[in-house]
Amino acid sequence: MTPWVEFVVAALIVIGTVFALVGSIGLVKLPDVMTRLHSPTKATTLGVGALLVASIISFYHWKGKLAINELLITLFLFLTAPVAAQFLARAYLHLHCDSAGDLPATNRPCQWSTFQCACPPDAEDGSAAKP
Amino acid sequence: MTKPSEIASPKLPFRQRWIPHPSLTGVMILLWVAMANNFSPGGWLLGTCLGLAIPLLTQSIWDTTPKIASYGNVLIYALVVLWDVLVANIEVAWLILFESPRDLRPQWITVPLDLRSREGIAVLAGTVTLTPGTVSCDLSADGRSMLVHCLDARDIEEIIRRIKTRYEARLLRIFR
Amino acid sequence: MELLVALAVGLMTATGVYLLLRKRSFPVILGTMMLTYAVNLFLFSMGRLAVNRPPVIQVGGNGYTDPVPQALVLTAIVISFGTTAVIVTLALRAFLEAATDRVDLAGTTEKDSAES
Amino acid sequence: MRLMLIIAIPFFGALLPMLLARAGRRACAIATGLSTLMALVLLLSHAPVISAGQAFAVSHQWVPQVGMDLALRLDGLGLLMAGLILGIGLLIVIYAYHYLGKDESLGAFFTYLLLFQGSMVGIALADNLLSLLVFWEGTSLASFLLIGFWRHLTEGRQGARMALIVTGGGGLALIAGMLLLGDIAGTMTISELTARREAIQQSSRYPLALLLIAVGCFTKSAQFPFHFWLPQAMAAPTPVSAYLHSATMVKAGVFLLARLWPVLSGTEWWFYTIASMGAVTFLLGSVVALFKDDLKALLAYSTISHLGLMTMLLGLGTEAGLIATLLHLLNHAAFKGALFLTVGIIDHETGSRDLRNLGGLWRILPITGAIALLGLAANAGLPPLGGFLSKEMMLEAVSQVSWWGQPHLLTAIAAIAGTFAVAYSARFFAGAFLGEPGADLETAHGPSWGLVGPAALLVVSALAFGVFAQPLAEPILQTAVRGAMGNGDAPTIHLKLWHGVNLPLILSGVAILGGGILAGTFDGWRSLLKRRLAIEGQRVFRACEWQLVSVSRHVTERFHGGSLANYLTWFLVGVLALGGLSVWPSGLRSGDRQLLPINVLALLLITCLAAACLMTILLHRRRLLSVLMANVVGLITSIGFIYFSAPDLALTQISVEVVTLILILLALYFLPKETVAEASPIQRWRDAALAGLCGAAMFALTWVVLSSDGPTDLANYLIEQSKPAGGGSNVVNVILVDFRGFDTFNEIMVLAISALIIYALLDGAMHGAAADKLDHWEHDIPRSPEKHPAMFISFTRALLPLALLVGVYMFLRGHNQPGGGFVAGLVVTIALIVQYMVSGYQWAAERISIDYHSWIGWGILLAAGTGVASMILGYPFLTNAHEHFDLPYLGSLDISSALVFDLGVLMTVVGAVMLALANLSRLGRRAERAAQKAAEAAKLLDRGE
Amino acid sequence: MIAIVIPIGFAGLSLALLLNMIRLVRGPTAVDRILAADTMVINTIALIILYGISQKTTAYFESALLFAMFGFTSTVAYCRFLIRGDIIE
Repeated sequence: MTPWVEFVVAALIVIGTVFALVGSIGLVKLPDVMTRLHSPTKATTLGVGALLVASIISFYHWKGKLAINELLITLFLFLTAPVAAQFLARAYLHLHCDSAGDLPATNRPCQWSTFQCACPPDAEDGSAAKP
Repeated sequence: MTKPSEIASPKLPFRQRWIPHPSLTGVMILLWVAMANNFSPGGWLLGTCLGLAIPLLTQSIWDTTPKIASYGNVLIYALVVLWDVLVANIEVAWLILFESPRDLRPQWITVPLDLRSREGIAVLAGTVTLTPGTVSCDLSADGRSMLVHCLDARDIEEIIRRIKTRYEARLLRIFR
Repeated sequence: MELLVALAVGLMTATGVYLLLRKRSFPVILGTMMLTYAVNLFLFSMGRLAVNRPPVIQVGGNGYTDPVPQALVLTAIVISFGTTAVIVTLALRAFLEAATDRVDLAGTTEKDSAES
Repeated sequence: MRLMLIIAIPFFGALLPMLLARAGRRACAIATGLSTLMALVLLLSHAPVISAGQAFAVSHQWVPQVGMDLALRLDGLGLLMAGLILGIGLLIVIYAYHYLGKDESLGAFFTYLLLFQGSMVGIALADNLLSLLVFWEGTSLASFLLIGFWRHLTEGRQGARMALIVTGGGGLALIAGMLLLGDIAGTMTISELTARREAIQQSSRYPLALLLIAVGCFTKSAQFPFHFWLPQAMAAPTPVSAYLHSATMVKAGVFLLARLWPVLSGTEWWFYTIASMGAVTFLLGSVVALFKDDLKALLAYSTISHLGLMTMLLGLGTEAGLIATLLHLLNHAAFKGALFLTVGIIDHETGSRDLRNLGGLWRILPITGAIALLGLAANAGLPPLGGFLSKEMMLEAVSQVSWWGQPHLLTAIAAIAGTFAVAYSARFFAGAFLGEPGADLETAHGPSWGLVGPAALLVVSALAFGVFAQPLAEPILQTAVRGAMGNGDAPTIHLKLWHGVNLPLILSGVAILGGGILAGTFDGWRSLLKRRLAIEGQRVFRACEWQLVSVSRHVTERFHGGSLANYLTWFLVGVLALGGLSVWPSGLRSGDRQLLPINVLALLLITCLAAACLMTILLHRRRLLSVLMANVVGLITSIGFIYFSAPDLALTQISVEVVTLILILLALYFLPKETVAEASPIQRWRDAALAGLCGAAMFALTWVVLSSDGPTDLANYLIEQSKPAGGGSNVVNVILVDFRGFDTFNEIMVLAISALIIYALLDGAMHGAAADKLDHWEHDIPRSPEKHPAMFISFTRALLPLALLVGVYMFLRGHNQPGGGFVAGLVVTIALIVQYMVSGYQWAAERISIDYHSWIGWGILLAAGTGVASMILGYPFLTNAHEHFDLPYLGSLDISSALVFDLGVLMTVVGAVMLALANLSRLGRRAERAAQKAAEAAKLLDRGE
Repeated sequence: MIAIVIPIGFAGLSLALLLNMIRLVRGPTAVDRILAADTMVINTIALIILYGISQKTTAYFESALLFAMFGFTSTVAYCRFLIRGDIIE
């Protein structure tokens, strides 16, 4: 492949690796759970993204056909990362935080939903809160 | 996979009866062709079949269909977010690598929401999580304000303003 | 590389066995899981190790690894899943019926309230 | 071939009564009677030729490796025995039909009876030592069933057990003896043994073989010291006693001795073993019989003594002895059978068979009385009955041999025994029929012909054997003897009642006289002797039995203490020891295979693996975390699979892992979240050491394998054949769905079955103690009130179609690329499960309604259907049919039946996994509902306050 | 150039995995550990993609896809267990 493409691919690989690494470093380095939560949710998504782009480009040059199917993975990650992050956050809030003490007010006549059920208590089915 | 009763009743016009979510159908077709990496007519054909079948099978889970106002805005929004994600990553990377943890000022903040549609809020939350130093952690029980955690909150107002103008405003235009 | 794989099998076996020897149902279940990993890897390694020689026939493919152990292990994984599921359910039912999850009737059950 | 039928008829006939049990007693009886009759007719149809000295033989290979053929040979002896068995059998069937109560399961009884009959005839006809053994054991089992037929009677069960143990134990000895004999002779065919008589008797192992065989025969024929089981067996219904314990089964021992007489007899060993035991039994039996008040017990001991008599005669080893034996065999069958039947009648009509309550029955049961009189006369050996004949011959034969160097000792014993025989016969008759009837006997009424008939027939024949000895008994005996001698030149026999005055006549006269006196003065001195004659055999047996039981219980408690850990420890130590031994001398040696280079990635990964394993152990008390660690181990394993080019394995592994995780978490919700520490440090270290050893062993094993080259021909073959034969380029998948499709089929069966087990288990938990617990469940962890946060729902909803798309993708490509029905199934399952988790069961269940059971069913049907289809098309089960199309514009298209099979797999997987998970979550919902009800109740209470 | 970069990539990613492992071991809270595991899965995905590039094959793409799906699923399961105890209710 042409040196330019090769350079791009190499660069992307490095970037991807670096971001993935950074995410993990943050995971170890940062002081408490919530801050640690930041690093992977961002860095890793981009890390994987960069690597995917790299592989797409390289395969386009090796096999001569565009294999965008890899983008699906990124799509998945972008869809799921926030959900996972918020689940983790809620778990943390639920286990280690107290709605009154260490959280800001909601500025609403109700609490954060981790501490107060949005759905009326008699709603037998677990179907979602209708804000 | 759906109960017969769940399928929309036959008096609906043909389009809504058989293609309940055109946008979803389109996405499905594209995704299939992309995933199977097969741009031959056969691939498109199979994709179309799936694109028609899967929404029909799963339509029962879309009890509230998101109303997309303009697809143009969706595109713009996507690009904005992508850009911000890039930036966010670099920022966070910087923070992680070169800031000593002691200098970080992690902070909880409450963002009041004007968005109402569930999808809108969901997308906003996702965006917040993916973008600079913020993770959306919780909603108030009535879903009118969002709990956000900032990795390094130097200027809270700035962050809130960004969230509201840069993302929420656009989303308001997308989901009505 | 072979050495490392053998090491992995050994490690997982040891873990599995240790957990199997615990006195409560749950660790035992975990032990069986671990043992399953170990055994599967062991069976798989019967086909010897090869890097990037997946047994998927393609033009210009650079040789293939032995597919037989793979097929066998595939079945093994599935069946061990089935059995694990049954064990888990058994343990659950047993606990609900008997109010203890000991798998050791020899010792006294007073220890149930012992310090953890 | 007709010989085979003789045995086959009873065995197959045995099915009829069972099947006809609904059709009523009569039908059962008729079926049984007919099959017996058929066998009998078939047997007698051979009689003419055999009486001419011929023999029929037929042989089929059974287990040629050990020289075991199903060889039958019908000669005179066999004819006599089989004739007795079937003839008396016929009578017994009629008798039993009238004897057994209306409410008893005649079907079962007759089935057992026919089974016994078949085995017995088998013994009579068998010409192969081993097949004879098979039939021998058959009789033991059948008699066990028959003796224990009245399950409600304790002594019935005990008697059955004792009989089985004694005869079965003897059977073991017999097996050993027979094998020895066969080994000595170099053939298992009985009819060939005679020719090798000298060789056998010279062999050094001859005594051992003889003793073992003798033990077998003694146990079967209730010879001292194994006689005690027979009286116990009298708990059986009288027809059984009459059939098995007088006429046929107990004769099997005698018969076998007679069968082997030409081979084994004539040596010191033979004489002193057989004759001595016979004599002792002869005397003991008749003496003890005198002191029995229970008529059946009395008859039992009399039977023992008569069997002793026959054994003794055989033991003499002289032709005279043999002839006498066979004649007595015939007679005894006749009169003893008749006597048992009469006792049965008495019991049946009066409800008692104890001499102390009975009496004066002559007036009530004259016919029965007459029968009894004749029978007892024969038993006592009075002329003109057959018994007299055989007794005369016995005394004749005995008087010619000297025992332990004493010329007259044996004769004396015989005479004394004979005297006692007369005595107890007299006592029987006098006690039962003469004198004044007991008060409660007035009610007794005359028996039906069905009871009297058989008895009468038997006793008449007993009479006839005496009176018409010349025309009737002589030919039978002649034929039998010729058969028993095993060669044509048998002596010609002349039976006549009057031999003129000779020693035997005098002796019998003395016996009759003495017997009369004994019986007359019996009551005077019974008391002082009675105590002495307690039968020790039983007590010894009981003691042994008890000892055995207690010992085995002790052993069981020692090793089967209910501690899984202990079992595993034993097991693992054993395995390690065996493995160690197997490689002991040489030790494991690593091969010289070209190894792969180690890279930093692998090193770091193995470090992670080690850490994860360690953490799993260290955290194993905090269960959630240990599960997490185990998952990490699985993750790393699947990375390994990917690296070593097994993408299919990786796919399966990770999907299975997630499902397992969900399953475990669902269960963990109810299980304790922490494990208490109970193992002492010593225990822990011991376990750790054991675990380490096991790990080391596996490490060594794996290393040895991996470092040496293995066979590759099979792999190459499959890889070559994959495309042409299997029509797929993913060899693993082709193996799964085509080459080894049947395995996969069974695999999904296993999955389905385990799902159903889980369903059953959890459904059972919906009531009883478990349900109780669920209804009063208090949560042991803090729970956030918000069940299903809104935003997650809208996010994960988007995932479902996407996941389904991926599932379809995985499924379609499976045959040519990594993927396949199983993985696709799990993908779909996970997609659904995520909906269940995030949006809540109700929400999802309303919208996604799958009938999991029917999915499982259809899946398996589909999978099986493809297999059957290929069978219909004439290929072996689950052969893959595939076709390649080139469609215009649309590109190429591969269609193969494997896809349908895979679809079946997919459906089964989805159905099974979802069924399991849904039912697990059902428990949680129940607990939740109960909790909410409780909360509402509490709220109402507060309002009330 | 790629030939040079790929080993670096492998080293970096496996190092990342090791770091995750450290967090997994250190904890202290369950949330930390779950987060670490989740990150591990994502790094694994990256690793697989890199492996694909290095071996010039797309055979492992599906594995990566499933990792993405199932990693998320298990994270959700764990969190639900922590939040509600009952993961399907």
